[in-house]
Amino acid sequence: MSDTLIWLFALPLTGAVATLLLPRQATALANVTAVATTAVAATLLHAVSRQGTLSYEIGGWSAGLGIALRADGLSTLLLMMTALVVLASSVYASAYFSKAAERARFWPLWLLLWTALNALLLSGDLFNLYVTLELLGLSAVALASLGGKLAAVQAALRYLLVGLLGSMMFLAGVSLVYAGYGTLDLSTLAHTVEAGPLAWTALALMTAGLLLKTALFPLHFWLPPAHASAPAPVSAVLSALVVKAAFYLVLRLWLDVFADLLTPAAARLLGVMGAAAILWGSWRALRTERLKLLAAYSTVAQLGYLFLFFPILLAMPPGPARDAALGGLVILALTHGFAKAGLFLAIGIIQQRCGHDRICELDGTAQRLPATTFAIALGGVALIGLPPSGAFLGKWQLIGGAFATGQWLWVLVIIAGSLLAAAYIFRVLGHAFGNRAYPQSTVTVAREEWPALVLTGTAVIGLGLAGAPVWQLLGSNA
Amino acid sequence: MIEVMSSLLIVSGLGFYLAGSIGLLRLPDLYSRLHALTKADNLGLGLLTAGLGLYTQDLLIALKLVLIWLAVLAASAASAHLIAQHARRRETQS
Amino acid sequence: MSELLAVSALALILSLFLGLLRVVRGPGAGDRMLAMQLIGTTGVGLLLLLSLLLDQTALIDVALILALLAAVAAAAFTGEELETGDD
Amino acid sequence: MTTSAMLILDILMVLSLLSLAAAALATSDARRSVILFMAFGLVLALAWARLQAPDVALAEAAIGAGLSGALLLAAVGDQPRRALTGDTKPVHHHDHSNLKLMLEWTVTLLCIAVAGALAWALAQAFERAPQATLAQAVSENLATSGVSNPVTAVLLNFRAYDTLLELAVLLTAVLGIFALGPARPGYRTAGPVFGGLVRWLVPVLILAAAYLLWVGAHAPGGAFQAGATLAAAGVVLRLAGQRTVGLPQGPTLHLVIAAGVGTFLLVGLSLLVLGRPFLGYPPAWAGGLILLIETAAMLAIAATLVLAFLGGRPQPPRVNVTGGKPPAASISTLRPRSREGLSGADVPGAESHKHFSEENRQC
Amino acid sequence: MLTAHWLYGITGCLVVALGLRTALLHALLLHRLIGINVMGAGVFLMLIAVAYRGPGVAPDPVPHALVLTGIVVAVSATALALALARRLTAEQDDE
Repeated sequence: MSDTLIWLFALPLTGAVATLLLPRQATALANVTAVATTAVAATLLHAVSRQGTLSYEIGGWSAGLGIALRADGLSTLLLMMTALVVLASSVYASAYFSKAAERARFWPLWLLLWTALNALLLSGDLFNLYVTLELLGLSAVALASLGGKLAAVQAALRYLLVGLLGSMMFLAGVSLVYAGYGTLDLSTLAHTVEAGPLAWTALALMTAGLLLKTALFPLHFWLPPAHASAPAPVSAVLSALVVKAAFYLVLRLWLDVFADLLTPAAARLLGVMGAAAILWGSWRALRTERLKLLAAYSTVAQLGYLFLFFPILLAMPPGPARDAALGGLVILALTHGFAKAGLFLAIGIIQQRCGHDRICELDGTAQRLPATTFAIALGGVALIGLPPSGAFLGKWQLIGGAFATGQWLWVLVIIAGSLLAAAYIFRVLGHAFGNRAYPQSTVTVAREEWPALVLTGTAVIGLGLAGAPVWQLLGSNA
Repeated sequence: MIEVMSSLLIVSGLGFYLAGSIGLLRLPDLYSRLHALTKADNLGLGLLTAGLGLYTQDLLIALKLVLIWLAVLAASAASAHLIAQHARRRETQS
Repeated sequence: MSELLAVSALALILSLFLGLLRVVRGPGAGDRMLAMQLIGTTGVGLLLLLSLLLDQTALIDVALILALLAAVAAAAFTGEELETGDD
Repeated sequence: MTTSAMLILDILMVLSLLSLAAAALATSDARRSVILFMAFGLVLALAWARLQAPDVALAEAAIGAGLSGALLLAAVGDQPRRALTGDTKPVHHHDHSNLKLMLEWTVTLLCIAVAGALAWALAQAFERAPQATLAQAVSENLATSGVSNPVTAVLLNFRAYDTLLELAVLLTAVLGIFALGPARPGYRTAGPVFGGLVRWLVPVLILAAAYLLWVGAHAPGGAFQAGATLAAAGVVLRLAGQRTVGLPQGPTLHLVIAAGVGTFLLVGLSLLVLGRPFLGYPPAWAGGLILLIETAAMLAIAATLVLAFLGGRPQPPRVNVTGGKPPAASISTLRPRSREGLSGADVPGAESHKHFSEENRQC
Repeated sequence: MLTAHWLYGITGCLVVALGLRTALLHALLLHRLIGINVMGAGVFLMLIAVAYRGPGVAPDPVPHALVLTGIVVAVSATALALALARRLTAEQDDE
């Protein structure tokens, strides 16, 4: 059963090599790879829900000397989300790129990105995580630059430099860990780490590097241009998955590995940055003129919610209440992943059909592209956090936790952020449903519209209903 | 006896090295530095490798040392020439 | 004898330090590259000394690679790139 | 006597490293900065040798002191000609606004704090001096690893997965470079002196690469060092005016750059299918399998580094480059559009407005 | 008391800070890139200093392997950044 851990990164990597060597069949090969990898992820989800955490020692060497892969509830859920989002985006991308040369360039990098995501989520070794971070950063940058226009190249270059800086800081922390504790294995480290300048500096460096990569305010400046100028399927994956991979690592380090030496002040700092991200990101999203940029700023804001959980989780004693809050965090992250990916795909369709994505000129889109507009509306429901979306459950836990731990100030931030989100979403929908007459015919649900619908639908309905299983999965091996 | 010989070779090699560096610092322009330098450092390394080869008394290592010396000799002659040519070309262009 | 080797290594690194001064000072790029050649050769000598001093035969291989790559660096510095129109 | 000589040597080495790093970063002239960075790499290689890390010293001698210098020099390549012989002082755009000064001081203080925290943490780490380090585990399992050089054992057996992903990083980089456009125009055909150099240097580099690959099993060396040395041969050929530097064209080129990842996966997955752990070599086969993987990895590494130097797919000779947009200005004069720099404040969406013109189809 | 690993380790810390400062502050792309590379070299210095066990004792091979991996990764990233920069100048000339 634990072989699934290997196939999860080996399949996309094999697919990357195959699509590189057989460019003519690349699209078919990539889709086969995507389906197969998703099936493996589903198998893993099933296995983890029944047996609890799975691990695999690569090469048969015990963790420490060798590298161990681990899949617990948290990483498995994120792996599943990754698989579904990438699968849907792959279907979408098969139609999105019209030229054969474009497709030949796109697929190998796309599958390398997926390899990096899966490898990162599975890895249980600090230095290995550094390598996966670099693989993730480089493939994301290469994909983001595929737009080829000045804005895309410029944004990609800045993205690369920021990413490199982040990985270097992470590596500096990793080096300190090895110097002091003589191990790189996360679970061994969790037992041996002790408070002191060594652990603090190492954690601070690694966290700073990761915050840069996850674009937490005020380190978010690189994200909007990079996510807004990439090709649509790439934007979807960058916003939904890539920033979240770095967030996952912060969560892993803070709650699992270095949990014993955290102070409320440190968690509060993350919370304040998260709150600022919510307000600033939502405000910018409201003010921007372009739909894609709106979605990118909304990512900045939504990441803020995830960081708001830190001061609340740290203030709670271990127990069911804390597990519930953690579940809320995961559901919120998953919902945002699905909703934002769907949103970017939908925006890509509008951009291709209309030739632009200016919000004020969207009038009539609802008549022309009803399915796509519906997808945007569904995504909006999830971003605002209305029921029945998963985000509603997540925010509910967040507010409940904030009251329970007496940190009611965060509640105001959450309400303000949600109101701002409602404002920017309704601004878009208001334009889309505007009734300026257009002579063009209505497009019924076309092939490339499906992925966006499915993704946003999952965010709103699927995750709203799947709350209980998610909590169960997280709790089963906490 | 051999030890004394090799020590002598090493020390005289060092002398050439130092002379080369000082020449590089003190001589007024690129071309005079070039002349001083190529001779000094090649001879310096040559004497040094001879001394070290004598000291180790290992034929294989001695062979490698000779190889390295030859490589440096050929490479530095060529690169000195190239650098001079390069500088001259820039001068005539500007 | 190991004392002699250590002192020789010291002398070589002094020589290298002097060469570095020229790399920093220039004034021309040619001067800097020339000084790079010198510190390359000095580095080769130093590696050979260290290999005996630390009893690490492998450092001789390092010296060989360093010598070869110094030539590559000089070539990279002086290579004449074609203009677009030269094709 | 010996110890004090070594101490002075260490101090001088450390001082050179610090002053070279500072000098390379302080100068505003791109070419000077690159040359100083190469010198830094050279001294770094000596430092690795001094600290008894010959494997790293080999890689640094090939990459740090040679190849990355060549890469960076090629990037500075199209600079205005006057900068080459005399270092004319470039114009400084120092606007000493209060805000900028404040930013500079804040960042400087931050960096001092980082250095302090690092040193403090390192001091504690040295004090702790973990007893059960991996070094012990490595030496205990070395006998079954298939090689006797412990560094190679770590890279290709114990932590082979890292190396697999690292080869994937190289593959990603080269694919990204391919996607960005065609190769640089190339170089003038070598004159007699350069030609003479090429004639012996290239075969020697190739031989040295083969030697390093072979020796890596039991002594310092291995795929990386060999790959970098082999790449140096390609770089020299390119500098001498060759266009394709012996790299194959089309699909075969893809086969070469994917060789490292491909072979690694093939070996790893075959073992998995045969009932062993992924990348768990049977001890009797380990040596051979490692050599096989290393050979493929060397070719992939060499090809990637050469392609990075070319800046794209090699163009077959005498076929006119079309659609390429070789830069006229150099990147050394290039500034990120916002002046604030990485630490700067928010960059609004102004830069993306150009994106409107994408395809101006009617709505 | 091992002086060498202290000396090189602390130097590594300083080199990291030097590189970091340039990477954050410098306006020119090439310098930022060199800054990041210098920062990496500083981290590598720390690692190799940690691995050093004094004269005549075999050093810890694991940091050596990590640094080798790190060097190759750093070169790949630098190469991609330079290619992006070249494309960027080409696009800017087109404007």
